[in-house]
Amino acid sequence: MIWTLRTLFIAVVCLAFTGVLAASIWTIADKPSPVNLPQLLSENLDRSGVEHPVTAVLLNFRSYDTLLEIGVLVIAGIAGISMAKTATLEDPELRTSDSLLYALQRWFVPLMLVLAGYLLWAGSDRPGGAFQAGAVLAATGVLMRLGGIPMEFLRPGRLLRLGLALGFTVFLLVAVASAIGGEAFLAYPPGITKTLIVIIESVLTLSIAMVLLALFVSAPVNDAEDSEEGSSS
Amino acid sequence: MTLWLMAGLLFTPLAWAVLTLLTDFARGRLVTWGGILVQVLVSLGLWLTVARDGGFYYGLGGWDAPLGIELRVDGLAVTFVLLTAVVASACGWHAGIYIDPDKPWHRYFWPLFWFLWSGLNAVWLGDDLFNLYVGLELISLSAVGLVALGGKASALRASLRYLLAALLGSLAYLLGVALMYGQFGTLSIAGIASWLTEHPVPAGSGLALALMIAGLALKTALFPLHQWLPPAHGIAKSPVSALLSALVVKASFYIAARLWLELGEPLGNLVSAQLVGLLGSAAVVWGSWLACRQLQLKQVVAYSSVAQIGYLFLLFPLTYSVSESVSLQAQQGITLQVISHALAKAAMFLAAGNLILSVGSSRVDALAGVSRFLPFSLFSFGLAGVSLMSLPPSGGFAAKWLLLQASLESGQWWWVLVLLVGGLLSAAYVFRIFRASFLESPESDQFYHPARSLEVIPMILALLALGLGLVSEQVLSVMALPFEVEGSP
Amino acid sequence: MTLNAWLPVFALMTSLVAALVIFALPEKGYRLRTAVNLGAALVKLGLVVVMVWGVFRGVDYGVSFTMVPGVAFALKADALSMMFATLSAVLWLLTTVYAVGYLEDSPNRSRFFGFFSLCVASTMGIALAGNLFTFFLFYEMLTLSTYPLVVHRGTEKALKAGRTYLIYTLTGGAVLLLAIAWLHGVEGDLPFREGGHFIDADADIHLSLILIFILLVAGLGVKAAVFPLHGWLPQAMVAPAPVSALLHAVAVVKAGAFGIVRVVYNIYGIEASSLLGVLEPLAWLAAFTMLYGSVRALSQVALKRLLAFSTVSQVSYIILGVCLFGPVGAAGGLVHLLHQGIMKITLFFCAGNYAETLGIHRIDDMDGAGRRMPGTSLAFTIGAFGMIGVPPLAGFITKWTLGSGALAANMDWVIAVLVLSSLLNAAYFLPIVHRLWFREPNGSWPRERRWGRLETNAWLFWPPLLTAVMTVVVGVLASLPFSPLSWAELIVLREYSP
Amino acid sequence: MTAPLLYALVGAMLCGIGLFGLLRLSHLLRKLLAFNIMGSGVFLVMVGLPQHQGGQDPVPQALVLTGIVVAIAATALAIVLIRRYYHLSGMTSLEGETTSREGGPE
Repeated sequence: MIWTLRTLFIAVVCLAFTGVLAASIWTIADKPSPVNLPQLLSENLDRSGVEHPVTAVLLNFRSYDTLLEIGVLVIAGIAGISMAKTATLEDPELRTSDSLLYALQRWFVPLMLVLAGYLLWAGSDRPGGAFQAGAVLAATGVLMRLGGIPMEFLRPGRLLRLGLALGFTVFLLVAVASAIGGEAFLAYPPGITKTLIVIIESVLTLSIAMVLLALFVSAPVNDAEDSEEGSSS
Repeated sequence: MTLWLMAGLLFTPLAWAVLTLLTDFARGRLVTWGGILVQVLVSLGLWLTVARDGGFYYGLGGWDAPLGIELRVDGLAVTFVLLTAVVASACGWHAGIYIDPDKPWHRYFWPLFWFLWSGLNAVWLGDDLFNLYVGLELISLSAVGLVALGGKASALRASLRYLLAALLGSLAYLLGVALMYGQFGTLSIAGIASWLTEHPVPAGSGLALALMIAGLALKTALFPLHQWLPPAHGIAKSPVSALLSALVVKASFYIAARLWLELGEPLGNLVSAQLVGLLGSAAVVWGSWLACRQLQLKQVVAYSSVAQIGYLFLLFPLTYSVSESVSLQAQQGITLQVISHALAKAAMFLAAGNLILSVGSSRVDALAGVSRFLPFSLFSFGLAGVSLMSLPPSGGFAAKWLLLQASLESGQWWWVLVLLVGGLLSAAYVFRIFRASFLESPESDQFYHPARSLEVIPMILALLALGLGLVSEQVLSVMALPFEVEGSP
Repeated sequence: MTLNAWLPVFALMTSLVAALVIFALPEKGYRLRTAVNLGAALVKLGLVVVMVWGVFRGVDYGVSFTMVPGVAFALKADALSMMFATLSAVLWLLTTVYAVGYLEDSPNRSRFFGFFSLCVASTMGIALAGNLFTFFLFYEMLTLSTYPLVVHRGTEKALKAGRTYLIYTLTGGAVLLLAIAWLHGVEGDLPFREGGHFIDADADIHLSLILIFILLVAGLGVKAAVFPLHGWLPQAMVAPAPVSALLHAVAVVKAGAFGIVRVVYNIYGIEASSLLGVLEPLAWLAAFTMLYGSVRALSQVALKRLLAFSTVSQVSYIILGVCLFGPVGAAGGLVHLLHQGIMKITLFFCAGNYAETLGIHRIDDMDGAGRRMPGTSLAFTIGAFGMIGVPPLAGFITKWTLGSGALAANMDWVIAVLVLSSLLNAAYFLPIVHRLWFREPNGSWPRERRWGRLETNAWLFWPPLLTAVMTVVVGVLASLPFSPLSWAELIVLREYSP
Repeated sequence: MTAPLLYALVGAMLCGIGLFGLLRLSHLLRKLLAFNIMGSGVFLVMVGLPQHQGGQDPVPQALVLTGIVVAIAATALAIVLIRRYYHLSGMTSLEGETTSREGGPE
């Protein structure tokens, strides 16, 4: 009874919330916004060094957002591998002898790698970019892991941590280097903007894939040994 | 010069996060201590710059708002940057000694610590709604990671609860951002505020502000959305608890306050302002009451945070449709409350950690008789308590005084009762700890003196909190500096 | 800033620094700790003497800076503050001597003396505060630093008393803060000033002023133990004797009484208070407390509780004096601030000596103790006679001046209260004196004392005798310059003709 | 009504559904899914609302991309935590906790 009442109450609250939100959206949608950002953006697109406006926003106009966003991803990766305390990440249960999976792998892994490369390259003039490519790359890794292909670099060692940090580090270095060159922070030196953005995109792809993959394999399998201060003991 | 200071502030924490990620705990500690030095110097430098020349807007990447992300470097922001430098250095210093370097997973403490710091700096300086969201997430996720680091089931439960609350809060905030952008076409707070001063308030814009503030209130653990806080803050390692209570909850409050001060007058209304104040008052009473009933030392301190956070939300009613002078007093009072609570609560958590280390138990009644050993940490705990009880000459007292003045002058006398009753209730839980420590019991012979440096750190913080009241005029004067508006949209 | 500006700060710092040094000293550092204690007390006494001389000549000692926007932290030495400062400086020295002897070989001495010094620093701050805000600052600091002293023994009973003490004083502090904040809202930052600030107050703020006055008195009345806010005082008797001596004679109760004096004289001004009609009710309350405390004292069996109720009664003399409109009565009230301190500290020292040397806590165990401890008992007798008001002792001077003041202020009923109160004082003190000297001992202590040795530890023996002598001296020499009475008259003169 | 506005309104509905799930469901994975649904709703509002009148607007598109990455990071972290929590305690929800109930003795 109480359960139902509670559910009902929450349902009513959520419905009311949806209604108010929709009404608000309806009202807001009526009026044009006072600042015309798209126009401003297209006027400045030339200076950004990328043809595609979304990529320009991500990696130039609002590159600080993207830098922090990669930071968030790295944090998740760190927190993930901090949970995995085993020396080896070989999980016998995951090693399959399914012949179909093997066959699939043989076809899919190269295909997916190519796809990832294409997505990365396409990012400069069409929708696509580092994140999409990284996601596909990570999916490739997942497939390989499910198929039991050993991936030494996923041990929580220095190599993995280096991989996690790589994209972020390069991004950061570019930011600092631009300042040493006398520009403002995160301002790319004119002329090599395009090159820099491509480099950043490539290493970001690697790192994103690495983080996602690391999070997938960080299966916590052993017991915690640390005692807590605040818990009842 | 400014360029380098800004870079130091925004990017060195990120760089140090990467560096410490590549080392183990012991080496990470050395790297961190070096980084702390840099951060303190840079923060101080920026503070001095602003104290000398006044605040300014700083467009990142050479792009000004609304196209790029602009940072707002004003007196309040640099004050909090400096506060963060002080508190985070203390916690980092303490953690380096306190945390067991032999556990392999503790190597991840440092990168998370540095990411947390960079997120905090991003939030203090942020003036872009979406950038603030990313900063908040940076803070939340690293904080959750720190709480969960090497924890058992109860720590994981606490961190999951924390994570879900934080995520829901962020989403509510982000939804508000979406509506704001849909309405105003810009993400710059200053841009929206300046547009609103010249135009009539468009219909339907109140919800965006309400959503953002509600989401941020959840992240700040405003009553009745506070349940996630005590388990997370109570169970984390003491330096982490100190960081969380002192700084992390303040970040979301800071954004809420900024939004309210810039947009509250046009977009808010009296009822909601009073309602938020009422919830804050309820938090003061309820949090203190629960703090009195906790059996675990760190839970007492954690619930005390719930109560102390309640005071902060008195900002909302005390700045809505009141005279300039009252609003200023309220803002100054809340700023002092944020600073003094950050210092005092960090001191208290660190001292509590030392006490737990000393008596080997986390229960309050395990403290029976420890006063006989004259533990330095107990003294620090007490001095921090003076600030929490808002007794003179602490910063908490100066804050309370200003808030009292603001309440009386604006005729909202009901907040006066909250302020006075809250002070007494906090005395109740602080003195409960002391009562336990003064009890002379025969079996209290076990006492371990922690390393001196562990004990000195909370003492410094507590003394800062205590002395803040004496120099509050000077501290507040930096905030009142003229703000250069050139370059603002 | 000149040296003069810094003198009050130095006076404050002596005990503050002493406190910090003592906290840092190891528990075993007995000699060093005693040296620091006594040294600081002597230095402070010296500074106070210098300032007394200076204030007498009209030198202005003071320092002030803005602490919170709109309010200043101000230290200032005027005639009134010097009176309180002298009292605490002199009695701190004696109490320190006494406490060193009293706590010999007991645990937690480092903690005790540290907080003891903090307590004195707070008292000094209260004395030297230049406005209500600063006063409040030290007033609360006093609360905090006395708590560890009250619960010093760490027994359940002590902790319970400590809790009661805190509930009373912190609530009082909150009320006081409200009053001060409200007053600040009405009139802004008000420094203490002879003649007060509200002589020309607008009629439309009269109601606020009256309400604020009530709140102020309620907040201060807790520490001054005015009925019905006195409940903490008898309970706090579980503290060690030096603490009781200090709490009751000097620090806590006097801080409350001193605060009320400050409010009436230096914030509102005596004329404005009289105009607002707040003095008469306060006088009635004080008179009632005088009688109530004495009546309760009659039925006590424990010596220290009796003294506590006696304090409740005696402190209200000060408040009553303040409420008598006119210079003579005012002088009577002010002088009691000192007289009561000296007399009551004597009595508490003696009570401590009985407890420490002979194990006497109850009044019926005191039979014949005068033969075993004649020196202590002599001091006790002088103190008791002083309280009753036997000429020419200190208490007599108070009561006489108060009586004359009441007549001058046309409040004849006060005479009746004074007489009644004195009779009650006699009714509970004389039986004790009788027991001391004229009853056969029935206690279990050794009857005969060895000749050639003091009846108790020298550190315990001399302080009460010295204060007893002072009780006589301030009474006999009341008309000399720099006697408490002359000093009180100087204060009153400055108040009534600002 | 244009397509972007429809997206925004659907986003509002998704927000409501997600919120309901977050508040009502107790299984942690479901809670997480609910969070993702709500997140999608928010992203739809974010993309739909500004493009209703102004036409193509790359800024919200970029913001949503960033938002998605952040949401994925959070989801991944949550899953790791949930897995480990399940591994250690055998529980899939936060309820039924007896140790850290508010106010009660611990």
